[in-house]
Amino acid sequence: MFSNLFNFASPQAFYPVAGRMISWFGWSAALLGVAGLYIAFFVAPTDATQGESYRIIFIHVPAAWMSMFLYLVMAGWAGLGLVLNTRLSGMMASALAPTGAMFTVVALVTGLLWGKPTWGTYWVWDARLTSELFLLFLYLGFMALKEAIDDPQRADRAGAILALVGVVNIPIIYFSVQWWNTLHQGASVSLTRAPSMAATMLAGMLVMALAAWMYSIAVSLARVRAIIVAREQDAAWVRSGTR
Amino acid sequence: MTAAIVLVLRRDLLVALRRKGDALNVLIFFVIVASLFPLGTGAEPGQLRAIAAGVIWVGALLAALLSLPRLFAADLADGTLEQMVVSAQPLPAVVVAKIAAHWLTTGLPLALIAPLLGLQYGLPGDALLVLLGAVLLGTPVLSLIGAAGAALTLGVRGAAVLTGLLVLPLFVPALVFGAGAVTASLSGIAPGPHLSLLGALLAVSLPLGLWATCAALRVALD
Amino acid sequence: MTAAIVLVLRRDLLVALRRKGDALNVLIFFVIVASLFPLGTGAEPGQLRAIAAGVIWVGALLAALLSLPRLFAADLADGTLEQMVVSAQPLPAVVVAKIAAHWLTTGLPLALIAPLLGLQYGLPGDALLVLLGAVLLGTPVLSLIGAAGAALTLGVRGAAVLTGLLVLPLFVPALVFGAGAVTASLSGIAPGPHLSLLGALLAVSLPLGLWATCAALRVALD
Amino acid sequence: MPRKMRYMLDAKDLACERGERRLFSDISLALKPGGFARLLGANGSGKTSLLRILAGLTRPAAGEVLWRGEKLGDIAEGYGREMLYLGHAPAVKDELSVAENLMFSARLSGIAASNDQCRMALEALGIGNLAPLSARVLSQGQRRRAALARLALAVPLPLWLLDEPFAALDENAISRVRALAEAHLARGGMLVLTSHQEVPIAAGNTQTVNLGV
Amino acid sequence: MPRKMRYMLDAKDLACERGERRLFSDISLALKPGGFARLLGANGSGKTSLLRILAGLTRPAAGEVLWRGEKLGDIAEGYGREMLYLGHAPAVKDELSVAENLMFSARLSGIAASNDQCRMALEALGIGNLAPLSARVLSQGQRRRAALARLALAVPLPLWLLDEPFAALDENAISRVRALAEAHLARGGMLVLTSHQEVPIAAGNTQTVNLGV
Ligand code: HEM
Ligand SMILES: Nc1ncnc2c1ncn2[C@@H]1O[C@H](COP(=O)(O)OP(=O)(O)OP(=O)(O)O)[C@@H](O)[C@H]1O
Ligand SMILES: Nc1ncnc2c1ncn2[C@@H]1O[C@H](COP(=O)(O)OP(=O)(O)OP(=O)(O)O)[C@@H](O)[C@H]1O
Ligand SMILES: [Mg+2]
Ligand SMILES: [Mg+2]
Repeated sequence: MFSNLFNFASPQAFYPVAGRMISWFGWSAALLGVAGLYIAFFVAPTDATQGESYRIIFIHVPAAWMSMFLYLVMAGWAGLGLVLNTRLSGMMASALAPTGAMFTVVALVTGLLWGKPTWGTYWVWDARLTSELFLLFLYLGFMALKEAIDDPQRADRAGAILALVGVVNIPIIYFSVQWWNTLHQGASVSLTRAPSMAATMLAGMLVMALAAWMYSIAVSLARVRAIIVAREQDAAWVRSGTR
Repeated sequence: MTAAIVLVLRRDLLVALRRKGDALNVLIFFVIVASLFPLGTGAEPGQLRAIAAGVIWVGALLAALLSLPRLFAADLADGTLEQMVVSAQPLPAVVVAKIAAHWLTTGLPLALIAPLLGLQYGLPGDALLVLLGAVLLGTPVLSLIGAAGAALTLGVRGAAVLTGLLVLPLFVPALVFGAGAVTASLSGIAPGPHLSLLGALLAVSLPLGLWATCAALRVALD
Repeated sequence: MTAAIVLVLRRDLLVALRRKGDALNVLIFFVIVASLFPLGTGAEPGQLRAIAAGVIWVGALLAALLSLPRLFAADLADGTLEQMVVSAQPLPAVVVAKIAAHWLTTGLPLALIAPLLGLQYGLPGDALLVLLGAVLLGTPVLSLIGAAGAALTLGVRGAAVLTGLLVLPLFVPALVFGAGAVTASLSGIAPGPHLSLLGALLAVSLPLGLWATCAALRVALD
Repeated sequence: MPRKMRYMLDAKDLACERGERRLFSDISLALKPGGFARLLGANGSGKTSLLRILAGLTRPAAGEVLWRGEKLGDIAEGYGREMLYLGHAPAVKDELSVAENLMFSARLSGIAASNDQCRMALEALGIGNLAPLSARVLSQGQRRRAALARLALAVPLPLWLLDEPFAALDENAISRVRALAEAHLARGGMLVLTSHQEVPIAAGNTQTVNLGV
Repeated sequence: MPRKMRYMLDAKDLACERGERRLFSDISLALKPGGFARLLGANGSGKTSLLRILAGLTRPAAGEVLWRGEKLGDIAEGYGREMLYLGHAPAVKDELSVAENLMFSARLSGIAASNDQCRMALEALGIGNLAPLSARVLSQGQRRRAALARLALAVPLPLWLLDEPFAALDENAISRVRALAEAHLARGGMLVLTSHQEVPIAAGNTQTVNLGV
C-alpha cells in the first residue's frame, strides 16, 4: 500500500528530479554564504571581551548545528529504508554521511582554534567536546561499516541499524552543557527565550546556517546521483542513457 | 521464552567451560592493563587513588571489547547462527541468552576482581563498594552494546577493529558515569546520582541493544 | 627464501588492504582508546603527561591482541595453512612474512601516529622522539610473541589457557621498558638503557618467536 | 483461498538477486503433505539461495512464500517449530561432544529429546559409538552424519529443507539418510532437497525445479 | 635399493593412530610414473589421515613414506615443489578475487603462472567468468572449482594428492576434473585420490587401497 505513496523513492524517478534541484540549492548556498560572510566580517561589531576572535562563531555554530542535524536526517533516511525496504533511502543516508562528518570536523577544528585564545588551550576533555568528537567517530563508523560490506543492500541495512542506535548521542551533545558543568558555554539561541546576543550576530549566524543547509542539500543530491549510477549499473535505464 | 534462554545459556556456558582459556585471557588482560599504571606513572598514592576508577573502567571496556569478536563469529562460520535464526525459539530469547553468557564469562569476573584492584590502588572501603556496584551495573551495558557491534560487523574483514570503532563511542557514557560514581564517593559526594544514571543507561541499552543485535544478525545471514 | 617472503607478504598485505579502511580502522580505534583514558581519569595536564606513555602502550598492546585471532585462525579454517606447510616454500619464510604483514598493518601505523597522540597529551619534543623509537622497537616484539601465542592456541585443546599465561606476561617487559623510556626522558634521565633493553627483547624474541610459531603450526596441523 | 488450503508450502513467483545480478525469477513451488521437491541446477545456479528463501533466511527480490497460507515474515518462530533446515555448514560445535551437539540442536528446533533418543538417532546414522567423543575429532563424513542425526529426531516437523545432504557421505550413510527421508515422506512429511548426486527417493508426489545453468 | 629406484612414491607399512585408537596399520602403497591409487573406505576409516601422511602433514605411527627414495622429513620443501595436496578445505580466501586466489596458491607451489595462464586454468574449470569476483560470493561448488583450478596449472608437479575432489561438483565440473586427472596420468604424473562417488578414471596402472569400515 506504500507503493504509491513512495513512488518517488525509486532511484529511477528520483535521478532526474535530483539533477534539476542541485543547481537551485547550489546557487542559494553560494549567495547565502557570501551574504553571511559579509555580515560576519564587515557588519557585525567587534566583541567587547573577545575582540575579533569571536567571529569564528559564524562558522563554528552553524557547523555544529549542521553536524547534529544531518545526523538526525541521515538516521531518518536509514530508518525509513530499514522499515519500508526502499532502495533510495540507503543511498540518501550514504550520501549525507560525508557531509555530516565534514561539518563535524569543521565544528571541531573551529572550536579548537577558538579554544586557544578564549580558554588558553586547544583541547579539554569536557563532555560537549568529547561527545562531538564521538559524533565524528559515529559518522566514520557508519561510513567504515558500509564500506566494509560488499553487498550494497546488506550494507544499507547494517548501516541503518548503526545509525539508529547512534541517535542517542545527539541529545547527549545537545544537553551536555546542562547535564555536566563544562567550560563550553550553554545555548544562547533558543526558541523559548529572547536571544541574548546582538541582532546582527544572530542574523549572521542564521544566514550562515541557511547557507550550510543549502550546501548540504546540493552536495548530498550530487552524491546520491553518483551513487545511483554506480549501484544501478546493471539496471536497464542507466545503460540506455535515460538519465 | 524462558526455556529457550536457559537452553542457549547452558550451551554457551558449556562451550565456554570447555575453552576456559578465553575467559581467563580477558581477566589477565584486565589485570595487566590495571597494574600497568602504577608501573608507568611512578606510584604516588594520591595520584593513584585519583586515577584508579578511570583505569579500572578503561580496563573493563577494553576487556569487553577484546572478547567481542568471539561472540557470534564462530557461530556464523559453523552454521549454528543460521540454525538459531530458523529455530523454534524466538530470536530475542536466543540473543538475550548469548549476551547473558557473555556477561557471565567476562563482565562478572571483572566485577568480582575490580574491588581487589581498587584495593591495590588504595581506594577506601566505601569507594570499593561503590566501585563494585558501578561495575556490576555497567558491565551488562558493555555486553549489550558490544553484542550489537559484534553482530553488525559479522562476516566483515577486520571485524575486530571495526567493532572497536563502532562500540567504543557508545561505551563512553558508561565510563563517564561509572568512573564518576567512584570519584564522587572519593570526594565525599554521594555517588547515588551517578549510579542511577548508570541504571538508566542499562534500562535504555537493554531494549536498544537487543533490537540492534537481532536486526543485525538477520542482516548478516541474508 | 626472499621470493617466498615477498610472495606471502604481498598476499597478506593485499588481503589486508582489500578493505581500504582496514589500516585506517586500526588508527581510529587507537585514537579512541587513547581518548578514553583522559575521560575516565579526569583531565589535569600534569597527570595526563604522566600517563601518556602508558596509555599509548596499552593501546598498542590491545591493537596487537585484537588482531591476533585473525593471524592464523582464518588460514587454518579455510585450508590455507596446510597449503603453506606443504608448499614449495620454506615454512619459516612463510611465518616471517605473515608476522611482517601483521606488524606492517598494526604496529607500524600505531608507531606513526603515537607521536601525534603524545602531542595531544602534551609530551615535549624529545619525549616524542623517544616514544616513536620505543614503539618502533616494541611493536615487532608484540607481533612476534603474539604470533607464537596465536599459533599455540590453534587446535590444541587447553592451549588457550597456556597462551594466556605465557604470552601476556611476555608482553609486560615490552610495556615496562617502552613506557619506562618515555617516563625516563620526561624526568630528564637518559632513555638509552630502556631502549637498548627493548632492542635486546626484540633480538631475543625474533628467533624464539619464529621457532615457536613454526613448531606450533606443525603441531596444530598434525 | 482454495490454493492456500490445498498446499502447506506455497512459494509463488520467487526471484532472487545477488550482488545486483538476478539469479532466477518466476520460480514457483508448492507442496502438499507427502510432497517431495528436488532442486536441480549447475554450480552457482541458485539452489542454496532458493532453499534459504524457503527457510525464511533470505528475503526474495520478488514473490512470496506462504506456509499454511500465511506469509513467512509474519509467523517467525512458529515456522521454526515446523521446519528443519540443514545448510551445508553442519552447525556442529567442536567444543561439545557429538551427543551434546545433537541434544542442543534438537532442543533448538523445539524437540525435547531424551539421552536415549539422542543415542538412537546417532545409531540411525551409524555413529552411535561416537556419541561421547568431542566433535573436533570427527572426519568430514562423520561430521555430516552428526548434523544429519537431527533428521531422526525431527519426526514431528512436517517440512525438511536439506542442502546437499549426501555430500561427503559413504554409501552406507547415504542409504540411511535416504531411508529417513522416505519414512518422513511416507508419514506425510514434506521434503525439499538439492543434490548433485543421483539418489533416488521414493515419494508419492515428486516435482523437480530446474534452475538451469 | 632396487625398490627405491622403481617407485617414485613408496609408502611402507604405514599405521595411523588417532586419540589412542589405531585407524589402520600395515598399509603399503607404491606409485610409478603414470600410477593411480584410489583410497576407499567408509566415513572415518582414515582416508584423509592416510592422504595427509602421504603429504607429509601428519607423522605416521609406524612405517615410512619415501619420495624418490628419500624419507619425507628429510626433504621438506623439496617435496612441496613436486607434490600438490588438495584437502577438503578449499584454501580460497574470501578477501581475494578468484584470479588472485589462484595466482597466489600457484606461486606457493612454486609455479609462476601468468595472468593468462590463470585465466585459462579457470576456464578449464568452467569459471573463467568469475575470475574478477571476490571469492566471498562463490557458491559451494564454485568455490571447490576455484580450488581445483590449481590442477590445470600443476602440470609440472608429478604427484597429486586429492581429498574428495568431486564433492559438491555438478556433472559438468566432474567431467572437467576427470579430464584433467586423466591427462596428468597420461603424461606420466601420479595421482592418489579419495572419493565416495564412483568416478571412473582411465589409467595405465590403477591400484585400490581399501581401509575398510
Ligand atoms: C573543539 C571544541 C568545540 C566543540 C566540539 C564545540 C561544539 C559545539 C557544538 C556541538 C555547538 C552547538 C550546540 C548548541 O547550539 O547548543 C556549539 C555551539 C557553540 N560553541 Fe562550541 N565547541 C567547541 C569549542 C568552542 C569554543 C572554544 C567556544 C568559545 C569560547 C565555543 C563557543 C560556542 C558558542 C558561543 C556556541 C553557540 C551556543 C549557542 O548560542 O547555542 N565553542 N559548540
Ligand atoms: N554478493 C554477490 N555478488 C555477486 N554474486 C553473488 C553474490 N552472492 C552470491 N552470488 C552468486 O550467486 C550464486 C549463489 O548461488 P547458490 O549458492 O545459491 O548456488 P548453488 O546453486 O547452491 O550452487 P552449488 O551447486 O555450487 O552449491 C553464485 O553464482 C554466486 O556467484
Ligand atoms: N584426536 C582424535 N581422537 C579420537 N579419534 C580421532 C581423533 N582425530 C581423529 N580421530 C578419528 O580418526 C578418524 C579420522 O578419519 P579421517 O578423517 O581420515 O576419515 P576419512 O576416511 O577421511 O573419513 P571421511 O570419509 O568421513 O572423510 C575418524 O574416525 C575420527 O573419529
Ligand atoms: Mg549450494
Ligand atoms: Mg576424509
